[in-house]
Amino acid sequence: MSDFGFHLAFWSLAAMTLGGASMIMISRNLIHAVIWLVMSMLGIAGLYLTLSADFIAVVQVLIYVGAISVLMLFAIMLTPRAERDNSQTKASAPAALVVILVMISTLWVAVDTDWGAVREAALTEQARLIGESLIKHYILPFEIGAVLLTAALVGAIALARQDDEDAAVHAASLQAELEGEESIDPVDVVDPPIVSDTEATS
Amino acid sequence: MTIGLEHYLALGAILFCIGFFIALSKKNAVGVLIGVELMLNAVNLTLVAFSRFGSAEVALSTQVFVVFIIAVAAAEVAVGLALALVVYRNRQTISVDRTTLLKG
Amino acid sequence: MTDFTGLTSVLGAWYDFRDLNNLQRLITEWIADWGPDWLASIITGVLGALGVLGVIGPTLLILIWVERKVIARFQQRYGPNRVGPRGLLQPVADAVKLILKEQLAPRAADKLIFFLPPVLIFVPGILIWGVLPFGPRMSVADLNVGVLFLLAVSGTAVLVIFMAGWSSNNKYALFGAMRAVAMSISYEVPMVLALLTLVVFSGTMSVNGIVEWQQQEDVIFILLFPLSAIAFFFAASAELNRTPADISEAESEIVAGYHTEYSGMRFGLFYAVELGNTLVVSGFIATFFLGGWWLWGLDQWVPSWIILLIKTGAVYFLLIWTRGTLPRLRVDQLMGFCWKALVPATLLFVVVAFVQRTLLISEGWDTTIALPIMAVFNIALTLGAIMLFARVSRPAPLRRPARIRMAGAQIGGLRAAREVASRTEEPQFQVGGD
Amino acid sequence: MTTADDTRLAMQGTIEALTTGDGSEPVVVNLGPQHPSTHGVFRLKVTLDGEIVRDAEMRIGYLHRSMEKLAEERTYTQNIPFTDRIDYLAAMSNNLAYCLAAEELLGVEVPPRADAIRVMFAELQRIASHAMANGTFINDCGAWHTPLFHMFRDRERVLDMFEMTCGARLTTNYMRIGGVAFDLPEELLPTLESFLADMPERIADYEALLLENEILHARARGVGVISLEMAINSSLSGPVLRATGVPWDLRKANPYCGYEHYEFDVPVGEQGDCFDRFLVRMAEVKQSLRILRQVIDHLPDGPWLADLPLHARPEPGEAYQRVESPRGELGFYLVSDGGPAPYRFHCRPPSLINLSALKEMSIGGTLADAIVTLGSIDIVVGEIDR
Repeated sequence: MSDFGFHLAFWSLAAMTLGGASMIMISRNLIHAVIWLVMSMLGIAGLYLTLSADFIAVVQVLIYVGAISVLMLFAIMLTPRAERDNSQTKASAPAALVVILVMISTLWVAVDTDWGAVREAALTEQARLIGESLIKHYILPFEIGAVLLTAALVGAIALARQDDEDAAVHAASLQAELEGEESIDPVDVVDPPIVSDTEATS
Repeated sequence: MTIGLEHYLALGAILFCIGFFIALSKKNAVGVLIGVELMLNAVNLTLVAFSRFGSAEVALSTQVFVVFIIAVAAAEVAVGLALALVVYRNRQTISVDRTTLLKG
Repeated sequence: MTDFTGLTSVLGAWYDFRDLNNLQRLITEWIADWGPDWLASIITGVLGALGVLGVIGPTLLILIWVERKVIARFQQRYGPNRVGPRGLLQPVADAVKLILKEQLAPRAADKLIFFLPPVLIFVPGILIWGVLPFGPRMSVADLNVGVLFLLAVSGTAVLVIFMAGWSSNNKYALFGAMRAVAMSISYEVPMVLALLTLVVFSGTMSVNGIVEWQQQEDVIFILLFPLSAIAFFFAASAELNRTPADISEAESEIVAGYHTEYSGMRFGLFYAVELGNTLVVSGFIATFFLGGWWLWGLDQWVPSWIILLIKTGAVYFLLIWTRGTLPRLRVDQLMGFCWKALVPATLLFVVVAFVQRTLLISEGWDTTIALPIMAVFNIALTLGAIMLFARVSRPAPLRRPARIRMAGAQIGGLRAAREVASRTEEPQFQVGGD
Repeated sequence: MTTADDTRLAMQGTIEALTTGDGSEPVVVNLGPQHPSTHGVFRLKVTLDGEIVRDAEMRIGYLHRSMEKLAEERTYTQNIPFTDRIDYLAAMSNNLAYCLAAEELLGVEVPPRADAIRVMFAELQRIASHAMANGTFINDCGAWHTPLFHMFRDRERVLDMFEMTCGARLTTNYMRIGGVAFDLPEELLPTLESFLADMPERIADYEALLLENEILHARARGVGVISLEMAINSSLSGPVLRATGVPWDLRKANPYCGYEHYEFDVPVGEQGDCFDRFLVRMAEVKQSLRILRQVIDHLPDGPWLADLPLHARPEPGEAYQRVESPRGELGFYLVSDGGPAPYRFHCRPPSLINLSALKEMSIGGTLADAIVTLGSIDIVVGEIDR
């Protein structure tokens, strides 16, 4: 852990991570914020590699950089441009105070306490060991995790889905807007008034 | 001097506080979610540091814990963004300080 | 590598070109005895990278020429033959032309995000090469999470495409970017499942381990899991944005998709990376499903990386062939095909792989007999799955056959049309329908 | 042509919100004059809701050369080269239609050999134009020009035959008032014989390659559908009309140049979608080959041009003649006031009228469908803008 290569790696990755995180605070545009988030995620994946946890590093890149950031970009694209500013709320000054206090206390705890004997040999063959322990030792949390993920999946879809009626109302309102009429009453679209036979066939 | 456990813990603490500040101060719901993601990542970093430097039997359980955190974080972002979308659809805004329907 | 008579003295010597590692090992040993060891590790890293870039550089140029010539042959024409002997210098001419062209940037483009993608898009393309094994010990980085590394890195390419499409402030580019993102996310699932069947069966996630398993069991995975091979081939061609899934840069619809606003060498980089990715993906298809650097013992005589390059060339020709002839699928059909066909089929094969794996391990079946039976069963299952999908998922308009009738004597307007339609005798010309 | 709001839109430079959620305004995309698949300079202003087309507006006029006005200062014979450039993919049919109208005005009797030669070249032109139409249609579906180049191979043979007889491949200018400009060169008939011998095997190749293609079915079947009544009401004509099931073909309904002597069939589709138009065009090429075979078998000899003073002055009156061009009913309306030049020269462009149905066909489909529908209607912008 002491040769020059390791120092170079650790400090550059730390700079990359913290730099990315602080740029999120500063940047005005939300999409820039997501891209800085991706940079700091990659920095953290690099830090995992320096801690020789390569399975976690690859999973981090796969899930955070591959999926979650793209999910956020989709969400940003689904909301209009007006909402895309990344500005501070009014309560950012007191929040900064609270955060400074929390940071001082955690840093003091991190640096000051004596963590006991430090193990030299790193864990090898993570993928196999984690896989086996997930199935053998932690089988119950594994199943609960599976249930949680399915619930989240179904929940997210149920929330975001626009059922046919809304879609029909949306399409009709768009068509009306294009033809220049004023807004339409969504009820007409959902269950159109019963047109008596004589009227329809005339 | 060697890079020890304290370096990673300090780094994790700083990252956690930056994420915490972002979560508190951003107007846009997606910004808050980014802050929460950063906080979860900071926790993961400290756990992996413990798994590398801690005692032998704790090494494996912390890494499994990190895998679970990543899974839960992914689920949480998915549901969070779905909520943001629904809030936007009904209120035409997802800025955190204007969605105050519960206020008395 | 098993020894064989007569040439033992050659084995391991630096000029034994069958395993290019020897040269690298010789240099590092030479450095280690006089210099610090970190210098040796840096040198090996640089040598590995130079080896990989040495392979990519020239093959990329040749590939551009090969692709244009082969597609030209499909289209009854000669392809480039003006620049250099038989057109070989055409890629060089293209590169020089692109370098000299002016690099435009749209006025309202987001400058920072606009300039990054042409550089960043190379990162996943080159990183994937690190995991591809050219020989038993010849791979830049033999990670034991090789397969996962491949998926993670190819997942990040999506972000770069989105940055390119979004930042160039052009409607076509934004359409292209949104389509590319939506498609690559949904096609990552069948890709993961297809590779899962291989990982389950060979027990390791390292790419070299999979090839060694195939060598040890004397079987190539395309025979054992044909549907995974087809699913991986189609998912990879979707990730690469190649026809029949090139909706993110569909010329006829959205001009040039996400790289509409890029001109000059920036467009050249996008084009080069697309071909580089195709090469490395066909390399991985050859490694996973055709046995990589191993060919039933031939790799003792012929250098292993030549066998791999031949197999990669074969798969690459297949990719050119589909690109040259197949029309493009629409966005929603592409998504429908992924979620309604590829994902269920690959899930089915993951279950089949688990069952067969446990049979092999816990029941202790002898692999020499068990594997051929399983191979036949899997091939039959694949054909069944394809037939079932072809039958079940036809959208409504495709159920009725397209019929052309000859009007004969009834020439006229509406009445004649009803008369012709009411005729029941066999139509002249019937296509499609079930 | 661009109105104020277009310039505002173009100058705006920012992207309207591309969103599919509600409360979002739609995206207006200009498939502008410079677009790889609008078959020439033609602008389709598409209003999109996500990928769904909500409104399609066509802007034409980019290729307007005011031919109809220019033709009023030139004598009848000098106007013939104009007709080549109206529909540059089917020059022979244009020449034929104009010459028929002029002959009706001048009351000229066309010798039988000229009629047979005119039928021959009209049918050859139909084969070349349908090869181009089907090729570009599949190219719009996404196949990388491969079918297009295969079909260009046949088109080349037809254009070589044109070059043999009248020196030009595209702007043939071959027909004159009262017949044709030159007689058939002696090497034309053998080449035509070998062409007729090879074509059936070529068409069998296309059918084997393209008709069973699952992706082409997925992209073209059920796309850009137009109903029987709507097609007749918007007075469509040609393969677009026949694909909906209406058996209307001018060569049968109102025979000219002796078409009543040749027996051939009129292919008719059923659903009126893009794939039916493609099939109708493929079937029509086969019928054209049948007609060509009959033309060669009993090609009358004798004069190929009625003798007529160069600047004949028709007595005042009007004439309208129509021809079944590869795109539909191509008509020429000439009014003469006794002078050497026509008082009014008007051409009924089938492409423009077929194009008017594009909005009806593409609303509700996706952007990709709109492009494929535009390709299947087979427009020529020269004919639309004149």
